Amino acid sequence: MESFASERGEPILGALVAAIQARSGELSDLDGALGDGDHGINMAKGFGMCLEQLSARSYGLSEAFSTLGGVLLDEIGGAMGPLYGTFFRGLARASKGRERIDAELFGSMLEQAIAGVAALGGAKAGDKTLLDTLEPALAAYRRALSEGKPFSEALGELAFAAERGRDSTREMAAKVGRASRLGERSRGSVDAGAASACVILCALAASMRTLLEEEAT
Amino acid sequence: MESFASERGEPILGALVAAIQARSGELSDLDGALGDGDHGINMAKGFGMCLEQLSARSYGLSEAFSTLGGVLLDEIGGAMGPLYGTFFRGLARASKGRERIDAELFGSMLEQAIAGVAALGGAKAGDKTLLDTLEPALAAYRRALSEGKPFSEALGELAFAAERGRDSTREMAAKVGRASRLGERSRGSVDAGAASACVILCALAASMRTLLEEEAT
Amino acid sequence: MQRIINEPGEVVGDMLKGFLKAHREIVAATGNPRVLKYSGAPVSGKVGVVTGGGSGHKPAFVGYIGRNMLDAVAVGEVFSSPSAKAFLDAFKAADSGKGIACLYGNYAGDNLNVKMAVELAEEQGIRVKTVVANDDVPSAPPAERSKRRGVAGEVLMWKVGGAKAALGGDLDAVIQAAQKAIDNTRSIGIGLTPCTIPAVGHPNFAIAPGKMEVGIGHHGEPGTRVEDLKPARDMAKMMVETVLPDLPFRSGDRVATLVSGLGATPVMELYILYDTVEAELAKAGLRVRRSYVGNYFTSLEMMGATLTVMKLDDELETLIDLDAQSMGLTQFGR
Amino acid sequence: MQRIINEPGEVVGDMLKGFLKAHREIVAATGNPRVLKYSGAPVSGKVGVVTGGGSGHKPAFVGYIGRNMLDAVAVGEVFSSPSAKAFLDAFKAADSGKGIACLYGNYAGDNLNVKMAVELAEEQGIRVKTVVANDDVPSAPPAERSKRRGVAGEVLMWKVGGAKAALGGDLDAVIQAAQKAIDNTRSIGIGLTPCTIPAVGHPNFAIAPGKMEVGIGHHGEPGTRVEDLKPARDMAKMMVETVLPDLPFRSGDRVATLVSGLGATPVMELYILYDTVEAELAKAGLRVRRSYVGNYFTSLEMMGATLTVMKLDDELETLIDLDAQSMGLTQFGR
Ligand SMILES: Nc1ncnc2c1ncn2[C@@H]1O[C@H](COP(=O)(O)OP(=O)(O)O)[C@@H](O)[C@H]1O
Ligand SMILES: Nc1ncnc2c1ncn2[C@@H]1O[C@H](COP(=O)(O)OP(=O)(O)O)[C@@H](O)[C@H]1O
Ligand SMILES: [Mg+2]
Ligand SMILES: [Mg+2]
Ligand SMILES: [Mg+2]
Ligand SMILES: [Mg+2]
Repeated sequence: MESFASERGEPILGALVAAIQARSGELSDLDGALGDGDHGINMAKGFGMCLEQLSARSYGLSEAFSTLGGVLLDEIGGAMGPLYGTFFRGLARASKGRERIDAELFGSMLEQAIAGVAALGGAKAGDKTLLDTLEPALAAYRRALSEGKPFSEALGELAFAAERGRDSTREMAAKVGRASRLGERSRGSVDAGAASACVILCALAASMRTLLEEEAT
Repeated sequence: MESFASERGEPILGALVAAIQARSGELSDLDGALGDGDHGINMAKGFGMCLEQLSARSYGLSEAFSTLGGVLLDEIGGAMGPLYGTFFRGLARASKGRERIDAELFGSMLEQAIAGVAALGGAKAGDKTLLDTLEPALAAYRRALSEGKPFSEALGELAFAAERGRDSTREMAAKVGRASRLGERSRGSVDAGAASACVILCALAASMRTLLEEEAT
Repeated sequence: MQRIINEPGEVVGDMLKGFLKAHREIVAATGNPRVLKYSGAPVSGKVGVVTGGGSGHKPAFVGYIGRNMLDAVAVGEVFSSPSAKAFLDAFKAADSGKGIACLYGNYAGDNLNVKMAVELAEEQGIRVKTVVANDDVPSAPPAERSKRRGVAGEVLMWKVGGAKAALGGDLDAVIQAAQKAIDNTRSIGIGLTPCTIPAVGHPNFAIAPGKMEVGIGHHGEPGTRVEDLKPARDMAKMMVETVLPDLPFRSGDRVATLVSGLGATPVMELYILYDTVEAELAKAGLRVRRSYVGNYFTSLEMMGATLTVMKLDDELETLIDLDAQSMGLTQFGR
Repeated sequence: MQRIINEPGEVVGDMLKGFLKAHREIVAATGNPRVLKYSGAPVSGKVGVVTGGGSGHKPAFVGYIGRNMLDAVAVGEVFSSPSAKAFLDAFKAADSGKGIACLYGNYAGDNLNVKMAVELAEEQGIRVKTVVANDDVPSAPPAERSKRRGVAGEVLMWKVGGAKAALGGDLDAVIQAAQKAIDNTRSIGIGLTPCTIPAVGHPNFAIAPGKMEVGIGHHGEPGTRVEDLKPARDMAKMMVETVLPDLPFRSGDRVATLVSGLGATPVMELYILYDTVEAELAKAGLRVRRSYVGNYFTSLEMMGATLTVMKLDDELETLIDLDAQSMGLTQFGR
């Protein structure tokens, strides 16, 4: 069964931070269309601070996620501070003490992370939030596994569904968050949180697939 | 000897106000280049208020100038309120009680008006102010009379010299007023007050020439 | 971007340093660089009054720290809620053992961070109660009032809460007064030009020349509709007509009013707006007992204005009238 | 032009109507619609403190009418000196028989109108003495100090003059204190964006993006040089370096500082600027006894800031510290 060593926190966190920083402007622009335009810069700032805190030493995946979650919660604020803080602390908690990450474990990591986000924010699928990316992505991932697909292929399904989930928010009217006050005017633009969730899931999927390949060879 | 009836205040004041209102934007732009950009609007406002005060009745030239001077002094303020207020009150005082305006009388009206401006403002020719229009214009007018030219021709010389006087301020460095703080940067643009003084003298000259022609026929 | 800043990402930290230097007599630092407190806090025997919010709204939020005003404030990035930890540390800085009244605005981020901070505080034995401001009428219909944003009405809520605590009210009394304040307060904003978050570097929305956003939020969130610019007197009428029926205010009511600029609108224009606002309130039979006009809750360099009207009863009027001393609001008692 | 106005030519009158409504407790109308007075004026037995100036500078000038501040103000059009008649009527409104201290700024229009008004007043038996503020360092070299403009330092001059009169100083004492105040005060401004006089309808000058006008006047008069925008800390250093040698200020001096925005610069940025200003003053050995940061003397919606530093002696410090109550400056005594 495919898996990779959980001590490989660095390449995963590095790719994640790079992806968020590269898309920071785009995420702020999306937030600007419906909200206050700060989403990308705050994400980039928080993810960058985490990388700095962990620099000059090596760390496992759980520690990486736990540090990232802590920075988001303690230093960043905004709506995404607690939401993604909870998300990454969920990923961290579910993988804590585990030596290898396999398909099943990653599934329960995602489950715990997403459940935390849903509980904290009180939003559900269709409200035009990051959950519209996270939930269908998790469902697609689960479906792939139940169809017997290998870990790396399921990760591909995860990323693919995340993109579709993100895009699905374009035609939604926002129910929570700042954009909800726009009512019908909130249609026509993708939700910033749904977009950043897609960046995160795609970056995780890509770097994990690289690790799986590396260990396979 | 050419002259016109001093009771003809209306056509002269009307033409004067119309000229200032037509050039208001231009005067503000000139003031904006070196000062604070309000010259044209305040002139237009004051001249317009005067016309309103006098509307619905007929009035002589001295009364017109006296009302205009009073409005400028009491209602308008700025640097041009007292300067032009003094100017028009000078014109009014020197023509008060006179039935006809001839070349000699208009010469002493101008003299009294300009002397008042110079005494109040403490500026002299070359300082880049309205005096750089007024003084050479008066000198040219006087010269024309001493050369035996008729009133209407001397008015032509007055207007011509006023334009050259105004243009002469382009290359001057301002010595008084807001623009004086600009030092060398104040060169290259005509002084707003010199420009409005030119509008005033030219409008007076033109409307007086029309009156002279009318009375001659 | 024509700005007086150092690094665009560091504006909040740099601002707080200057703010502390300028207002030493009334404001003090705490162990958390994103938490400032009243120099006298915690005031022994007094309920601690706390708020928090994103930056870029000066004088809000730190400008209302002071005597008879706020005891501690959690400071977020520009237009971002402070972190849960910052709220928690603000509670600690203000706590004299009498409990904390956390009076904040209804935004997703603030709700989430306050919620987490309150849980952490209670674990540490600090009692916290909250009031969530939702005075912005256009941000949701009356039936969904709990969804509305908090806007400039927060200033009056803090004034009332701060005064109640200063006069010796216990936690429940302070919470009740602040809740009554916001329940009796209605606001509306109009936006004329956008603003630029320094770290973003370009405006986050556009308003076409000759247009205005009606119902805009003070983070530049788009309003509920775009209209042609109209004379100030028509803007004032429209604002009053939106606000009055919502409570509803009734003839004979006493009110306090607050007209705030959004940052770049010349204060001269706020008075032009206020001239008609008061005339319209008088027409409706309202009696203005106190009027604030100025930049009380801004949105960086946005042009525009907000109108806030609060219905007074004897208690609210006494609390609004109490003397107060802070950078954003200093007044002598009546 | 994104403006909250009615007729562009009527902004001053409309603004004054709103201002009077909003500040009834402290400001009153007079027979001249272009003159406002302190509701208690003329204060019997007290020297009347008067100023006047163009509009568009809120809180200046009418915002400093109040208790222990100004007794009457003559109001001009936007960026235009009030008329001689308005100054005269302001003198009358403030006169209790103890004479009038007219404390105004050095502009051609104000000089001319005050001069005429003083002559008219003396004909009517009102004693008027004047102090002309000229605190703006870049507007003329030291040898021609009498040519310099008055800028935000006027606020401190009014504070001092108003306090001296309130404490019972006679006309000569008030004039002496105000003159000492301005003689010990130096200012400099930088402009980042232009402003638009409503009745003109377009900006009266341009500042290219990425540039700033150093030494700009608060009517948008061009500065003495154009420079590239730089970080706030370098702006602050340049401003301090211009101001300190001019008096000169010396190590050990006590000072009051005033950092004012020009209208549209977010107040956050004024604190960022002040952070370095105070650090530089400390480096030069100056002790800041009081610091004002905010929009104290603006220029419609211009972006930019001014720095004012005043050297204090015991008298000036006492007068600056006295409590005061006005729309633009309200403070409790120390
Ligand atoms: N209650 C909520 N539950 C889930 N997601 C939410 C909720 N509120 C807001 N969001 C998400 O947060 C995003 C905005 O994040 P951000 O811009 O960082 O916060 P803020 O609104 O404080 O500026 C939205 O795009 C939305 O996806
Ligand atoms: N002391 C003075 N003597 C003569 N003219 C002056 C003096 N000061 C200013 N001026 C004239 O006034 C003009 C400016 O007028 P205006 O814009 O109305 O006044 P302000 O400078 O108050 O805005 C200048 O262009 C100049 O010609
Ligand atoms: Mg946002
Ligand atoms: Mg001018
Ligand atoms: Mg935000
Ligand atoms: Mg002017």
